[in-house]
Amino acid sequence: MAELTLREALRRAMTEEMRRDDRVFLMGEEVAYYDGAYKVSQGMLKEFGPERIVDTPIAENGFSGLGIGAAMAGLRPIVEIMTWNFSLVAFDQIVNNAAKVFQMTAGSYKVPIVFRGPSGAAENLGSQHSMALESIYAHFPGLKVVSTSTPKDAYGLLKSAIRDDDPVCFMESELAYGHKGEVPDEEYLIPLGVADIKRPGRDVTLVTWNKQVNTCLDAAKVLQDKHGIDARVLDLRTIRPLDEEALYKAAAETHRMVVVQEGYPFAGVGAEIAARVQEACFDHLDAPILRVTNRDLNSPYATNLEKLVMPSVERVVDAARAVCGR
Amino acid sequence: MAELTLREALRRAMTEEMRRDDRVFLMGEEVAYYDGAYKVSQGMLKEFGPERIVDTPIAENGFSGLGIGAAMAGLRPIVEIMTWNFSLVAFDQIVNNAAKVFQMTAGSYKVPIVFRGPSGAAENLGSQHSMALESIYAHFPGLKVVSTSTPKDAYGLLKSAIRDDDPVCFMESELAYGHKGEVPDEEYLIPLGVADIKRPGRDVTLVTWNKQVNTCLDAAKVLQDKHGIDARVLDLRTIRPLDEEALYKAAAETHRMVVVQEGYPFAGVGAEIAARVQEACFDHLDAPILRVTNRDLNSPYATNLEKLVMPSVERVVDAARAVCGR
Amino acid sequence: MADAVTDHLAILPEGRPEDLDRIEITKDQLLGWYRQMLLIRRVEELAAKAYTQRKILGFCHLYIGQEAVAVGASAALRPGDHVVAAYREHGQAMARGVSARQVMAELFGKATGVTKGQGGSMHMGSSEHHFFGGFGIVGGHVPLAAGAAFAAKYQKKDDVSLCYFGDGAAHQGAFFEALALSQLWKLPAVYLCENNFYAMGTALDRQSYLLDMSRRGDGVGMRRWQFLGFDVVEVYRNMMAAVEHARSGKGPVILEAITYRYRGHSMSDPAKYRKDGELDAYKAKDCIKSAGDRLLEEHGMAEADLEKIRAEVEAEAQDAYDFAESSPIPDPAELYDYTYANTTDGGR
Amino acid sequence: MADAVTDHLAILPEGRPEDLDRIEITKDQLLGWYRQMLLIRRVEELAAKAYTQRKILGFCHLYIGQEAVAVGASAALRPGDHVVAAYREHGQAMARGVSARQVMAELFGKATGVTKGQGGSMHMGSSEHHFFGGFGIVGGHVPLAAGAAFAAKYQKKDDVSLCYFGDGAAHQGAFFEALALSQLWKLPAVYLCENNFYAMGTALDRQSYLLDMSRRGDGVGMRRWQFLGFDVVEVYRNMMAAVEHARSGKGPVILEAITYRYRGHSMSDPAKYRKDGELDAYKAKDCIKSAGDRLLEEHGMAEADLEKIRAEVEAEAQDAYDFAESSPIPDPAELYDYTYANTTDGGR
Ligand SMILES: Cc1ncc(C[n+]2csc(CCOP(=O)(O)OP(=O)(O)O)c2C)c(N)n1
Ligand SMILES: Cc1ncc(C[n+]2csc(CCOP(=O)(O)OP(=O)(O)O)c2C)c(N)n1
Ligand SMILES: [Mg+2]
Ligand SMILES: [Mg+2]
Repeated sequence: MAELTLREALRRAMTEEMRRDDRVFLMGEEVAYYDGAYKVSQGMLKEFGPERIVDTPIAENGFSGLGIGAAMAGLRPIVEIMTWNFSLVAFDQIVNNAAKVFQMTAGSYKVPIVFRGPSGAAENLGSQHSMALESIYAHFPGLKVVSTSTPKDAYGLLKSAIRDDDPVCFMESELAYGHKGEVPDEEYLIPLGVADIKRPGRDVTLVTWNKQVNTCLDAAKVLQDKHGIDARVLDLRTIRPLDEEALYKAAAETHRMVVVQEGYPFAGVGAEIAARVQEACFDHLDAPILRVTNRDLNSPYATNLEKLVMPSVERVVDAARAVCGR
Repeated sequence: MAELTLREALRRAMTEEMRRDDRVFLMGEEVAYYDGAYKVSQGMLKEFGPERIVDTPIAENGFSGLGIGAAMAGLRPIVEIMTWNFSLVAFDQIVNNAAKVFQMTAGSYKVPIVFRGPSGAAENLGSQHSMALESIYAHFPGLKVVSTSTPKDAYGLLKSAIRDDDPVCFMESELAYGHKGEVPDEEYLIPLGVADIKRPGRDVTLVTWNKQVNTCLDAAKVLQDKHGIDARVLDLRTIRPLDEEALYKAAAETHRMVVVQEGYPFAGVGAEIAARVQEACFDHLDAPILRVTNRDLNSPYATNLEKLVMPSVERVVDAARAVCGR
Repeated sequence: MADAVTDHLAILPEGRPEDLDRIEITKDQLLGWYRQMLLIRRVEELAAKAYTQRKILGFCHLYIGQEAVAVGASAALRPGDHVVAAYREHGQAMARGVSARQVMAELFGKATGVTKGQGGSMHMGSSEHHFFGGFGIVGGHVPLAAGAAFAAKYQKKDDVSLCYFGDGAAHQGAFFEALALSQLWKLPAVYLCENNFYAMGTALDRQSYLLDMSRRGDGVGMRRWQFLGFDVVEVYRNMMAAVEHARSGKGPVILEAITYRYRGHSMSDPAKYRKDGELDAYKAKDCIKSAGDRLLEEHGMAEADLEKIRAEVEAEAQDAYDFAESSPIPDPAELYDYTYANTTDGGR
Repeated sequence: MADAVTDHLAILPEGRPEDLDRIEITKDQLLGWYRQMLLIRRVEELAAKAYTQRKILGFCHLYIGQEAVAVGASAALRPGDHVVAAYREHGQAMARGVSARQVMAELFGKATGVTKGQGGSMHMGSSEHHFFGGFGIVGGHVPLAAGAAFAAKYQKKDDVSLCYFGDGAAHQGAFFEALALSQLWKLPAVYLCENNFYAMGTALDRQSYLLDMSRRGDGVGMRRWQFLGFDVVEVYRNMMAAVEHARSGKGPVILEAITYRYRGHSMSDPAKYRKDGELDAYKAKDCIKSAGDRLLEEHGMAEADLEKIRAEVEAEAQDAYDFAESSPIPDPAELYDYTYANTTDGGR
């Protein structure tokens, strides 16, 4: 078992899939000659050449749409969005074309495409560059949304995303690209839509994904050590389809739940989880489901202010203690 | 008290504000010479001339951004988006500029702009033209979101929106433009962020807005007549800021709540309401909060299928009966 | 009347290649196009009737008047080429081989429609016909055509893609970005602007400073020209030249076909914005009539021959109407079938 | 070395008006510009130092090498004109009057910064200076400049707006739509492309078929030309001509200034993509050096005079650094103050 960084795990997934299937190609800003803005695609130009590792101008709407058209014509594009913040200029293509072509053509055309890049804040980048956008993409039926930053999960999920015949928004983490984790040497796939328990626990479930998994693991330790609370950390990994079974099981078993989500709270994924779980598990819940999210603010640049905006171990601990009543 | 259609009420609001303040102007596709795609601006070109009633090319991203720039330079634009479906090509301008300029400049620049147009399905228009998009705009701090189709409310709220110094996404209803309602003759404003009880009731609260208010009123009648259930209909009118007080009061008084929302369910406004109310009113609730929304699907064209996708009186009645246990 | 005719008709196409007449046309070709244009028109006339009977609902954007463009353009393509259209696409779909029955049944929202009642008037995509659709967001479909062209180049096939778009669409960022990418990568695509001088109720000169939309190509250095789109033969020849250019690897082309729609923007538009006499002036250049005249004058056909074709076409259109009417509505059990493919490609 | 110099320098500007030399420059003007360019450079050099000390965080895009553009361009404006910039805007903000202290304190994330620690490096908007900002979405700021120009026209003022953007931004739909609207409505705007031949690590010829970004204007019929942006006087003269055009109601202009950035795209970019010798070749044309030479040679100044200015500027930059360092961080109590204005305009 090798230790890989997140960026290496993603690269391995893409590389293997490109070797396996010559319809797969990677396109985006700086993916080729620059080896990727965050070096995720480092060396891939060398292996696959400029026809399959394609640098683009700064035209996200254009090349996202181009990718969708290429997918309809039989290819399987991976479109790197330098960060998901920039995807908003391509919103119409992703939401009105990628998500709807299969339906509008009654299944005559499929759109096997992966849009991928980092989501979430990367510190001191200001409000236009610090958004976590899982919630708005997951809103749209027709899209699948993955959000993960564990090397092992990212590898297996990205391979599944590339093989999936539906459009997948695949969200990584800029701050976690250099984080290391064990990744099995043999090839494996992780199906989309299956959550993973990153830490077992009986008193409360912390539902989370992507880099907030670490916040929750840290919080769980504090909860255990200082407050005697045994917190389960449930990593959703895939936001859409949502693993309802894992959520409901957690609610039934721990009776208390806190959703820890980066990004804006209003009509966010956290709200969806709270709404579903309170509906399905009303009688199992001993306390309301709380959310720890970004404060409902545009992210400021200054470190002290930004820290106040983001989810933190303290806030998670406080919320978990509140639902546990201790 | 005059009976006005929704379109007349909106027109009266815009006209009065344009007379009052020469910084206000209306811009959009077909607003001038064509008198508005849905005739909301009929006659306004005649009164105000082409400098203040401005037809645009089909460049929503461009003219939305132009409006934001004009607002920063001291004007108070009303930008008509022919339908909110088309706003997705302008998403970046609305979400990254309108919503953030005040914050990015630490209050140095304000963006007093109203984006307005119909939201929601208008029957048999297919998946690209049938979206209700309150949820994705309300997601973003910095934006205010109004959604209404009652002539009286629309008039008072649009006037407030135009006078507001923050960007407002104002959502109307294509199907309701011709609906009539009483509108007081004297000028009045309705503040943003205040919900309205459209029907009092003690057994369950139906939380809703825009044209689903009618679905709920119809459902309330059925509930009363056939099932002896006294349903309150709470019309949010403004989605952001959300009238928490009215919601929590309703939950405390009726102990049961159903959110009736057009548009996609996943991380929708309905989820936000459920999440907040279960948190704030956990001990008041006798049943889970249910949501009646569009089915989690892209809207099909055929009438029979589309009807199955949309919220309906029957579905609201069923949900209300379920939470009331009868 | 003369001065009521708009300036539009006075436009002299700019940049049209000079040697187009070398491209020969046979009688059979012309006859086929005549028949196809007529069929498209009759089908849409029946659709208009069905719309007023409320058998067709929603938006319905008729192509009547512009048929020469789709028929002439499609004739220059091969089956493996890809075609992408906007929402005024009934004729473009039919010119690509989608049957009158499939189109009409779709308009009726029936299970037998080309997109099984899912898509409706604006979304008639069919992979069998290499016809992507039918897209409703103005300009949003243009990058898809660049994508199809990219795929052809990637796969080292010599397929081209054709993208229809309107004068109004030539203001959308998506359109511009697609042009820039296509020119940079020399993609085999033909961007065909159908300039019918209106975007809904907005006349061209109130939406654009330039009146020749092919000149958008100058901003990215793309080969461009303009031609008159009233004569199906002229359309065919211009498209042949453009397709040849693209297919041979010389890069994309942007064309403007000057055309005109006889009906309103959609069924609900009374089209009061036209100038006096404008409609009649364009009808005098009607593509079906002129093709018919040419068949009579240049190809030795008799009026009776044409009459026979007209009768056949009338019957085919009526058959489509009857088929649509008698077809079943979609099965509600299929409601959830078209949101996700939900398949993973195990192959290779 | 000669053949290592890139083709870029060989570009002959296209379309530059011929009578620009009529625009006179005084010694005081040039001296002021020299001082301003130098101050911008020194402030950014200190910012680079502070960045390596982790006193400045996040992205930091330095303008070093391009100072002549902002200084020359701003000199052609009046205080009431509006300026809109992208994220490489420290110099553009300073050329508009934002102080070195305000810029540096903002970079340090301090309460005394131009945007009080809210905006940071990429967002330095200040209504007092008619400087909209500082925007981080490539191309997304361009329509705002059209809006400012629209407002000027609407209010019947003769203000113009100036929009800076990069060669990379000239591929965004927002940019294109803004051009089309501006040209249609003859808005008093100047779109100034700073073509520094790279968008991050992508060289111009790998992102664009056309190498002269002012030619984007041809796609919408806009007046356009290209000029060399190394000499502040040349920038000023070209901008004066463009501003005059816009201000007099003749419509917008799109200009391309050929320029070059000495540093990487941002502090984290080692800029390995340059060709050998390229950087040195451009440094040989350095705007500060050439302005200094001109002051010595054409305006009778002595090296000692310049030395004095350099010392003053050094001190001013250091003062900004010290000011930034000693300023307080933002008050957490202000956290919720900048999301909504939450005021309604009661006036009129
Ligand atoms: C982004 C977007 N904005 C607005 C509309 C509404 N709309 C539909 S068609 C149309 C006019 C398009 O004109 P043109 O491109 O010239 O095509 P034509 O209708 O003439 O065929 C408009 C404004 C839309 N569908 N999408
Ligand atoms: C829409 C969008 N896509 C990508 C980025 C990332 N990005 C920031 S700057 C930049 C390069 C811009 O190049 P150019 O416009 O030439 O300006 P320069 O940096 O040379 O001043 C890129 C790709 C972004 N900020 N916004
Ligand atoms: Mg048109
Ligand atoms: Mg550049």
